[in-house]
Amino acid sequence: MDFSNLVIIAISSIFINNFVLARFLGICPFIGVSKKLDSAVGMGMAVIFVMTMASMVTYFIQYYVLVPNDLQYLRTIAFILVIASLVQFIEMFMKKNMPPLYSALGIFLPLITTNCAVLGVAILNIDTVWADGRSYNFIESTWNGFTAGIGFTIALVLMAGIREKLELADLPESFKGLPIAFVTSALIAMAFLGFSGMSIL
Amino acid sequence: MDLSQIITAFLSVGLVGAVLGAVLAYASKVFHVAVDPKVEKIMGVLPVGNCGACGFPGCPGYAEAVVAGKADITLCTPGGQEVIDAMAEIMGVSASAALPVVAYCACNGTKENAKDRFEYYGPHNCSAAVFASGGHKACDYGCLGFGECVEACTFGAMYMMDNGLPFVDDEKCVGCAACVRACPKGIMKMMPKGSSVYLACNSKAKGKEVTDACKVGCIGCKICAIPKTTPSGAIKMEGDLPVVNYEIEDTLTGAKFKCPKACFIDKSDSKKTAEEIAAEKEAFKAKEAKAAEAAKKAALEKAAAAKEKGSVS
Amino acid sequence: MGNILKLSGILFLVAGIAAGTLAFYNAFTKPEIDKLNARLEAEAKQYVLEGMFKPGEMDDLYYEEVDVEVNGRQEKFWKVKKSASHPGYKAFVFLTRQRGFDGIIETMVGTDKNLKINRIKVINHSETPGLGAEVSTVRYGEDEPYFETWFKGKSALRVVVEKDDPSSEDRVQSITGATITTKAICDGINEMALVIDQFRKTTAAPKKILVDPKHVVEVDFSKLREDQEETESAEETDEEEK
Amino acid sequence: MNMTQNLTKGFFKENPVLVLALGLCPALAVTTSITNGLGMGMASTAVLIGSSTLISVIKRFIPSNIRIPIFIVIIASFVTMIDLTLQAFLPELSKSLGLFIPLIVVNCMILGRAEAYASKNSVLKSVVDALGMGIGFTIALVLISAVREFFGTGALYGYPLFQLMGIEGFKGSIMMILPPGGFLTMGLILAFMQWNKQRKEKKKEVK
Repeated sequence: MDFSNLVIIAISSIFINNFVLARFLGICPFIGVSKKLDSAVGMGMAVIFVMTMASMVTYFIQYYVLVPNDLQYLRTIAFILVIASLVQFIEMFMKKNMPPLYSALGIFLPLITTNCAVLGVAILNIDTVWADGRSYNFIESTWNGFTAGIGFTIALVLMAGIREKLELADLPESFKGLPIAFVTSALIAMAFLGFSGMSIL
Repeated sequence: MDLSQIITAFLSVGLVGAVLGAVLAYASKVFHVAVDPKVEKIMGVLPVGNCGACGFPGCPGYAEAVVAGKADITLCTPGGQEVIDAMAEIMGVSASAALPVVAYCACNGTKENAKDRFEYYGPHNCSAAVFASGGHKACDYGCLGFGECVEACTFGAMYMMDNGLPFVDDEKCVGCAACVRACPKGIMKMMPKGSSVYLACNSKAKGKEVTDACKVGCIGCKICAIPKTTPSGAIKMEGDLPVVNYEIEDTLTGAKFKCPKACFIDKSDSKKTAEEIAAEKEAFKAKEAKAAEAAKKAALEKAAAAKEKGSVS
Repeated sequence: MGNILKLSGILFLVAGIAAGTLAFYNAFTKPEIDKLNARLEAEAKQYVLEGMFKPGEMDDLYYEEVDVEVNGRQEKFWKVKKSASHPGYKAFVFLTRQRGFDGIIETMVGTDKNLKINRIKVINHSETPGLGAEVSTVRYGEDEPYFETWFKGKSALRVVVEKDDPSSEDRVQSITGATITTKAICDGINEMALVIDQFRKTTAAPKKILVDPKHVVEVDFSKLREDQEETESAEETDEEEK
Repeated sequence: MNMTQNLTKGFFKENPVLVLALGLCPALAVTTSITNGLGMGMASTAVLIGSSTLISVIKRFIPSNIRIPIFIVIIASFVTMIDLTLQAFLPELSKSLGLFIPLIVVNCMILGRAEAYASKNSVLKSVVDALGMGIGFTIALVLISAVREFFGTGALYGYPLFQLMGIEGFKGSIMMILPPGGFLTMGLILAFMQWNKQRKEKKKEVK
């Protein structure tokens, strides 16, 4: 296990290939749940949690169910099934056993099933390869899920902070609401584009 | 065509599905928690795509918010009119059961009453003004008068008065509390529709500060909260500000007339003439004096009785 | 209990039927995909060799496959002859796989016997549209991607990004904003060219070839020893022919 | 509501991307050229029609408490079929859409329509609705990609308009092809839609 690989994954998925701002994954919640800072933080935490769990579970599905049976083409259907069930299970488990955590994060969980960032990270874990042609191993997959979730949260929280202030700005009528949110994301994305020059891979 | 391949695919993904189904079904029993049936009903009519278009985290979040009265029923864009109608039906049955309430403004800081600490030239809305070190009013708790609450009202029950305060039309107010959520200072509050007297100050500041900023601010003298003024106990002090519990029925006449800063406002006053109000005040004073005399008498008698008792023993 | 069985039974059936249908569908498309990939590879090989053989010879070319292990990966290259029976080979074709900015870039490269690049073709990549993806963008009115033409006539062994070595004769410009992509393609070509070069020159192949301190290429030639001598002689005959 | 209205409501009035703000990820990610936008739109339309039809046919046999997993499985199957078909017959498009083909599964437009419409209406109605929504989605994608391609590369559908007219120099700004361009285009188009809507409302008020 090479520690530097983990650092590379972290920097890559948080900054260089930020899920929202560079890969366009998870735009719906990014626009939908970024109206208030506290819901943005809650959503972000829930996404980190689910992405980490989903990376772990789909790793097993891929390498212990699909690959041995030569069924890689079924991964979309298998992954989405697993992710949907996982989210529902976590939700029920939290509701019963951890009510405080549930009231903080639980309501965000169902929204995550249709968050393409989660399915996206599961597929990218399989598709991404190192320079020597090796795919991510279990630890790297899990770590990638975790850091991609952090990248998502950073983008979401940045956006929510700006949008809370934007509510009060004197905008042209036609830009109020969604349009200005997109224009703002364009500016944030432009800033994140600066990271793409980093050559660490 | 290789049949064995199809069978492998059928079995492996089928088994994954079966295991997940079993786990979920089992979990739903083990981790069962009772939910408000109304939330479940709304979940039933919502298109559970969990798209987040309503601004809430997923359909369950929205359903809960609707049931809790924190959200409009019109926010589900993918569902369209059908869903709105269905939700209106579910919510309509339940909404009428609640006690009718109306909004009121817990501040009497009109342009004459309350001082400004600086001139504000920013965007004309309350939330923006709050960012300029809490607003231009000298009182940190006072109404800024840009009418964000009025904008939030979708029923036309509010308008801004010339004195810089919002007015709530009790007849039109449906008690949706949209204005309560809109006010960045937390001045808008809800009270029962029938009640007439309310506390029109929200200042938690010390007496000196309040007098410097506003002519009609609560100085925290506690007169309204003592049992002698309000025997029902509907007013309690919380720090330097009294809190009125509107659920306890009380006319609050004591507080209204005894408050040295006249922080309690009677809605019915606006319909009376000045003479009537003065007469009412006189009547209260007379009653008060009578009661005081009676109390004095009683105290004297008591003292006398005690003395007598003492001499005997 | 009954409820649990019912639910999992339904999900079993639904997921199973869906998977079975897909397997059925896959049985039709899989051969198509394989055929297509084989065709694309064959086309790419012909494309990168264009101009090196007479047009009439193109269809009869014989590709002799050589498998090597490079840095732990299984790679292969082809020695190209005019026909299966022809004694000498005239060109090399190889496929490089290198990690670009985002994912693996596969480039087909055709060189002459001295590893001078004839043509390259980027056949697979997932680079950013507008930046790295320019490697396979064909400008309007042109026949081939402008990026690929930059490599014509450069030495596969020494081809380098202009920024790294501005004085080199074998430099190529980097695509604006996509230096990482350009560099990855150059590195990939260098690496395979080095392997082929060793294969070409030495009979007793070294275990390791040092390109630069960060870039170690390990080649396992042990299986090829016998093969080697044949090619040496074949090369000579080819020279004589000329 | 008659059939024609049912079909055309998805084009503009209830356009899934531009009005309802659904399916934003593919709408921003793959719209770097008209070819891609069109391909993605058609692929999604095919999945939408397929899943809507199937769901409305079997709606009576689906137990309501596990309907979501079943819908997802059905949608995922259609997506996989489209994926395999594209790989076999349109490899170029398949490569440039890449990751976003499997991600059609989580396009909330598709699950949303399945839930809100197909599971409650007749087969014919569902197909018409799916077709309308799909076409609306495609229109939106083509519109966004046209703007981005034109300002990003100076070309439309691969044809450099200015160069063809003999005007040299306008090569576009690469920024429009990159992620920020996607957000910006979307924001400006939405602003235009909002402006148009407000203008119409004002006209109505005057009348």
